[in-house]
Amino acid sequence: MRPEPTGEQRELQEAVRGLLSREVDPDRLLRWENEPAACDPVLARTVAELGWIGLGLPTASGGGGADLSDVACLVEECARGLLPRPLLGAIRSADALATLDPADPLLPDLASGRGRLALALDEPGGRDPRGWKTALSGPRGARVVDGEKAYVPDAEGSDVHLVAARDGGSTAFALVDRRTPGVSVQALRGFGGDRQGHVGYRAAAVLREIAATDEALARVQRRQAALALAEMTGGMAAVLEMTVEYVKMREQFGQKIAVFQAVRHQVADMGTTFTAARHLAWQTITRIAAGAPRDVEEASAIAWVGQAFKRVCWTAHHLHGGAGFVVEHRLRFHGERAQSLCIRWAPEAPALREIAAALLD
Amino acid sequence: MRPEPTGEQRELQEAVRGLLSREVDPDRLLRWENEPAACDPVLARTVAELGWIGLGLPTASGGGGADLSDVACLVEECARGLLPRPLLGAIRSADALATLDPADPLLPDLASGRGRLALALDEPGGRDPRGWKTALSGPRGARVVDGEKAYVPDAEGSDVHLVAARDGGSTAFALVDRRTPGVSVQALRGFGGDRQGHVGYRAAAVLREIAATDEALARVQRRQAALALAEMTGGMAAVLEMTVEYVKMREQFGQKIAVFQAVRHQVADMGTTFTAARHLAWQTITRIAAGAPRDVEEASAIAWVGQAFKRVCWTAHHLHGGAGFVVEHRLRFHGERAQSLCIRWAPEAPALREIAAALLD
Amino acid sequence: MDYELSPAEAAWRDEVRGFIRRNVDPGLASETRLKGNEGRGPLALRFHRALRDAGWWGIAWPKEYGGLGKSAVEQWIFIDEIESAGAPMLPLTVTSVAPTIMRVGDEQQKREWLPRINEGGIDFALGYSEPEAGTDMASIRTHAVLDGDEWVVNGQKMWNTMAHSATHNWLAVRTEPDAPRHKGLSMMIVPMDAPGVTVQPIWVWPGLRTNALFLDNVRVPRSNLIGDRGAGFYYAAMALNFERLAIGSVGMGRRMFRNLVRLVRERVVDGRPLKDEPWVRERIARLAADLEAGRMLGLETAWAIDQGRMPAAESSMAKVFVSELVQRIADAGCEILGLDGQLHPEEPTALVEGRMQWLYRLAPMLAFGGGTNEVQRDIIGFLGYGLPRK
Amino acid sequence: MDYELSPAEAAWRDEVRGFIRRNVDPGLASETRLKGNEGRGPLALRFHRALRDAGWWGIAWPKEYGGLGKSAVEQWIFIDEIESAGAPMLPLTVTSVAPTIMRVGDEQQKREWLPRINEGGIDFALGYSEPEAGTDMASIRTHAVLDGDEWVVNGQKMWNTMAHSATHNWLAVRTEPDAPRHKGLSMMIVPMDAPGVTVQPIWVWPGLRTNALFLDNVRVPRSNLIGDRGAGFYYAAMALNFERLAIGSVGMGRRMFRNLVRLVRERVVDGRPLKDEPWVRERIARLAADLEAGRMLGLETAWAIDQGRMPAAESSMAKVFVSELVQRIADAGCEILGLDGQLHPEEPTALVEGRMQWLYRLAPMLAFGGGTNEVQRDIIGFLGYGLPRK
Repeated sequence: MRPEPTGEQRELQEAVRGLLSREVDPDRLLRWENEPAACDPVLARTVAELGWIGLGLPTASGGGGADLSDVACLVEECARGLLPRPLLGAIRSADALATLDPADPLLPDLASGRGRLALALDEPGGRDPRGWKTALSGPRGARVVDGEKAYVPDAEGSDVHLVAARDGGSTAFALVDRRTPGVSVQALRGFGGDRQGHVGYRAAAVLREIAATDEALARVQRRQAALALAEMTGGMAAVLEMTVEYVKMREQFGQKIAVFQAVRHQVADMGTTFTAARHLAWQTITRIAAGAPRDVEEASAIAWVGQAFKRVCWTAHHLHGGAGFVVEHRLRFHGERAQSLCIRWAPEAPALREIAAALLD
Repeated sequence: MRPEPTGEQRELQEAVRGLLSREVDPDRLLRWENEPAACDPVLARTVAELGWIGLGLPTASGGGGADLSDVACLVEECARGLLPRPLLGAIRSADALATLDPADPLLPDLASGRGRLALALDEPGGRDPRGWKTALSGPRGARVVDGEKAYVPDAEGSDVHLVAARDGGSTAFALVDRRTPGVSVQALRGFGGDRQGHVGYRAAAVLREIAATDEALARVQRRQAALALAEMTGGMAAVLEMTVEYVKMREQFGQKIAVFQAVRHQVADMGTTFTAARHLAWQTITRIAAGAPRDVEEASAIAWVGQAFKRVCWTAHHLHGGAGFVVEHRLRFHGERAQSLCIRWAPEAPALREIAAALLD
Repeated sequence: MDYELSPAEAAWRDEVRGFIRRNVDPGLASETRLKGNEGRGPLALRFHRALRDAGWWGIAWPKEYGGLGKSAVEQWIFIDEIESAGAPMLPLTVTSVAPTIMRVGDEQQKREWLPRINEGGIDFALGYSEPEAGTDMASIRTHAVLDGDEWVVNGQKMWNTMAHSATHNWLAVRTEPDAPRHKGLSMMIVPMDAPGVTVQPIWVWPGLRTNALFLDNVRVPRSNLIGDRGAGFYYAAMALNFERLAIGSVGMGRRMFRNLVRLVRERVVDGRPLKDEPWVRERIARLAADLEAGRMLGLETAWAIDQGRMPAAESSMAKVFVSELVQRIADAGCEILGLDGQLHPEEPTALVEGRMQWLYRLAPMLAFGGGTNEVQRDIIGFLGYGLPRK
Repeated sequence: MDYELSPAEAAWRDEVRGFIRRNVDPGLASETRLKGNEGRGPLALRFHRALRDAGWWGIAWPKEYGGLGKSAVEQWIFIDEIESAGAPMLPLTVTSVAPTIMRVGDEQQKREWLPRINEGGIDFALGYSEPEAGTDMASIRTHAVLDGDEWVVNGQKMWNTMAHSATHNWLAVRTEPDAPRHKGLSMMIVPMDAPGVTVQPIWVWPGLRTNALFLDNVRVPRSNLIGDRGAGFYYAAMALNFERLAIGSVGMGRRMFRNLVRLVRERVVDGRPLKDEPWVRERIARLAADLEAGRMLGLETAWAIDQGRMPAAESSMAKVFVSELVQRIADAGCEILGLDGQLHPEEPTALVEGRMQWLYRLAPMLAFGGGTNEVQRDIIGFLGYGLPRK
């Protein structure tokens, strides 16, 4: 075992950290939050040019050919440095498409940043694939998709949607041009202006469809969850670091607040939580990367890490007090991402149900 | 509102406190724990003579005619002073009988301490009355009871058992002489030597039977729970008090440990927990005493107070360290009672289920 | 032992509820929600006027100052009902500053300020915090120097929340530079329109506005120093104690929880009623029990005041417990509503009007604001249980 | 990033499991259970002999001292498997005292003690605590004065757990009365059969025996002072760090949890399988996830040692987390088993051999013992995150 990044991974992370510390700051985040694209086009281009979006895509498709662990290292560091969410979403959705079809012709465009893909899974009725109603129909060569997808990240800012749909009795993914007739996006803002959309597909022409088994869908979702775990550990690392710095610097009652035992112990618990969460997360990421079957440890990581991130943020907010509460502070961006990542990719209840079933049934 | 004992109740509690501080100490408790009766006969006689056991019984039956709130004040103080459990059980079971039949001829014996009653409810199959199998049969005047009761407190030390049983389609209570043929007691020790028993009744002659509706059974159980709440607040008060004293006295690292903020905050949380628990408990006790119907607040008290008592004990043990961990220390008696009271009279899960049903269904 | 409201208290509660039925409509609740319960929108001002017309402005003020002379329990009932209904709170001017002036002001100051407060003509922003003085108020640097019959004030305040709509600032300033830190402060009333006062907005996480306040050679009459020179630290603590009583109420938590429960009863997710999820049921039940515990702590605090005690430990208990409970409510709400609960409050389709994610963002402030929970726990230890400081 | 055991580590784990299969039977598990994992019953002694025969006594000792030279991760695997099987632990003599002697003893001391420890001829009780010196070891009053070539020791020790079966005491004593508190202690080996040594039993809550130790003019050879005079505080801290590695293992928690899970799968209460209760399922699932988190903290600590680091913060994290987790396991076990779970361990019908209520009684000790969790959290803050002391 070696619960640490390799030298190469560390170099990658340092490069990311360098760029983001120059290009991302709270004022810009706040500005982007109020722009339609929720992100700076120049930064988007830079990130694509550096190969971040394509890192895990096959080399034949213009990608870096790296495995999921490397992509997770990238994502962890991007999350730490508060890369705008649409760009993190671009890395995510590219991974989803490559998982379904490593030779899809859209991949080079995604890698280069010329195209952006949105991943449309959940529906207004819920998150259980068995209940999804979006469906493919029509003869070969003239296939269309009908249905409604909810809370699709970057629905409006993307060029193509990767839509999970029923195809008769089985599952398929449809690539749909966001601008094709029949696609209507109702833009929605989530936490902190996070861009999402409800998307209606009315006989929307399908660019291409990818037949997928239920296992393929599950594989896509597991990898998405793995990347969410990496986002969470990255966020936690940043939040812990800024809190340690703050309590060492902030004075009250004539001393650094770090000197108060109650403050010190809260930092200690943040540290313990982060340390355990990081290893739980990375054990699962590396196992998924290695193609291991889903296990209780994976469900444990899902159940634990999201809650850990929220707890760490909550303590950080408490220790920062008013200073961390202004909209310009980095901390609140992490606090929003903690809850929204948790809700979307690491809800606790289903993970606990899975653990219980594995142990008791 | 007046969330405090009346002057009379306060006097009663002071009298109890005085006696118990003289008659009960950890060494005696430890000795009694290893005696068959788990209690001192002299103390048992004194307690009966002082009218404690009969306090809530009708005056016509030699009791004090006090209401449930007064009995709960007595029980609270008895628990605070660690009155041996069989004697607390005697107060409890007398209340159960008087609730079922305020004119039962056994009551004067219970009040005077000449007789002791055990309350036999639960069965090996579980705690839900609908599943109890113990049943009455036989012709009038020659009724017998058959069945098995589990974890009956004081089963062996008592003279008479008050046995919940099915009588055809309805519920009844049978008074059974513990020494009558067909009654077999397998003595069991619980936490800290607490005396219980599995009791088999094989065609055991019934002294007397008391027809009881399901509502009457529920009333008995609600009053038992109310008395358990009083035991718990009494225990919590003692534990909080001894912990405050200890942290003010114990020195480590050259100062009173109370000076450490982490210690102070644990005491503060004990105090908050105790304060909320005490009021929750007493709101419910007084409402039950007033004959109010069961409500969400009552279920909340059940769900909250037991957990509070355990939490307070856990913190107290932590702050006492080794000093509170020896078998001779009062603290560990409270720690045992916390968990066993909680298990028997204030299990959290059913109370939470009840709250959820009231709010959501 | 008795936990039921007395007939008089119950009648008062019913009276309050009747007033709320007559004076709170969805428009007001919505305005209050959008202003985060801190604004002074037109409907809020109308509601405040109705309170004054009913003679309910100074509920707990003694009758001699034009108040209703109600008990602390009755004031608690009022605040609880108002919060629970989502109506605008009584301003801190009325519940915190005025009671302090009544206790520490001289006769002339009482005559000058209390009637105007009572008529609604005065609204204070509270000027305690500074960049370097949050919970640690003794570190205040804003200072005032006497020049003839006027104080000349210089300095900066933070989290001066109502500054942009207030008429005056209730300002803690250093007037005795040579005294020990705690003994050098005084409380001073500064009109917002005095030359040299500038307000700069600060936006915080839940979307609320607060302000930085700059004071540059601001001149105020000598008589605007309330009570004794050098006693400001204690006056501010007194005002904060009055304030904490309101913070400790679980009314807002009850309202948020009630909305959540209503939604859980109705919603179907993945073809299954949300209320049939065991984990949802357990979370809801736990919160209900916790809310009842929090209610008890608040009510006891009020009751203790009516017994003539200064319930510093009790009010700290209520503050700590309720602030941390609100965080649990918010988190449970976010988890239970899932993707439906993470929409921004301004999205028309946001469930419970986006209140759960809003509450998630608001909750930290309840714990670190108004004296951090660490300081509250210290107070409980020191004052509630006599733990030694050294 | 890699979290899988290396082939060598996996092979070692399998070897350990094989050894356990061959050498742990229900009789041994039962004896260990009744002695609370601290006793030295005949079967435990036989098991220890088997370990020695296999050359597995000093697993992590360097080969030059007769050890196996295994890595810290491999030792952690061993401890985890042993605990998980309910077999007797390696004595602290081997895992804590001996490694300290190896690092700080002089050559003669190593030659004198290590081979005898390796042969099983020496078993230490650990003499750190005193009535007035629990976690605060610098307050130790037991003292030794040099008289010719002998130390004369006087004083009293508390929680001297193995004293009634040990051959020697590993004693912290004050030898430099004029030095600052931390610099005045030395570590000394005292034979239990030396005149003037008395042992008095102390029974603690979970039914375990520990002891008070009285030293009345006990004379020991000068060479029994291990390493340097005045360095005892640091040596004891070193020994405690070695000890904490073992405490931080989640093996015992895993075993208790496994037994609980087995029972939950089987039991029917009120006509309904216990495993179908949603709250039981949630509690079990939470504990499983927590155990995995605890396992990670322990494993990382061992790994850090193998990287040549002194993982003080990491081992404190594991200690705090696991000790508090065991309390949650115990409480969940008591609640889930209900009346069935509250029987005394000696009752033949007690479920899971009464282990849940026993664990409930044991758990507090894990949190306050071995350096209270407060001190562990201080260590995490100071050493893990560089927080200032002043």
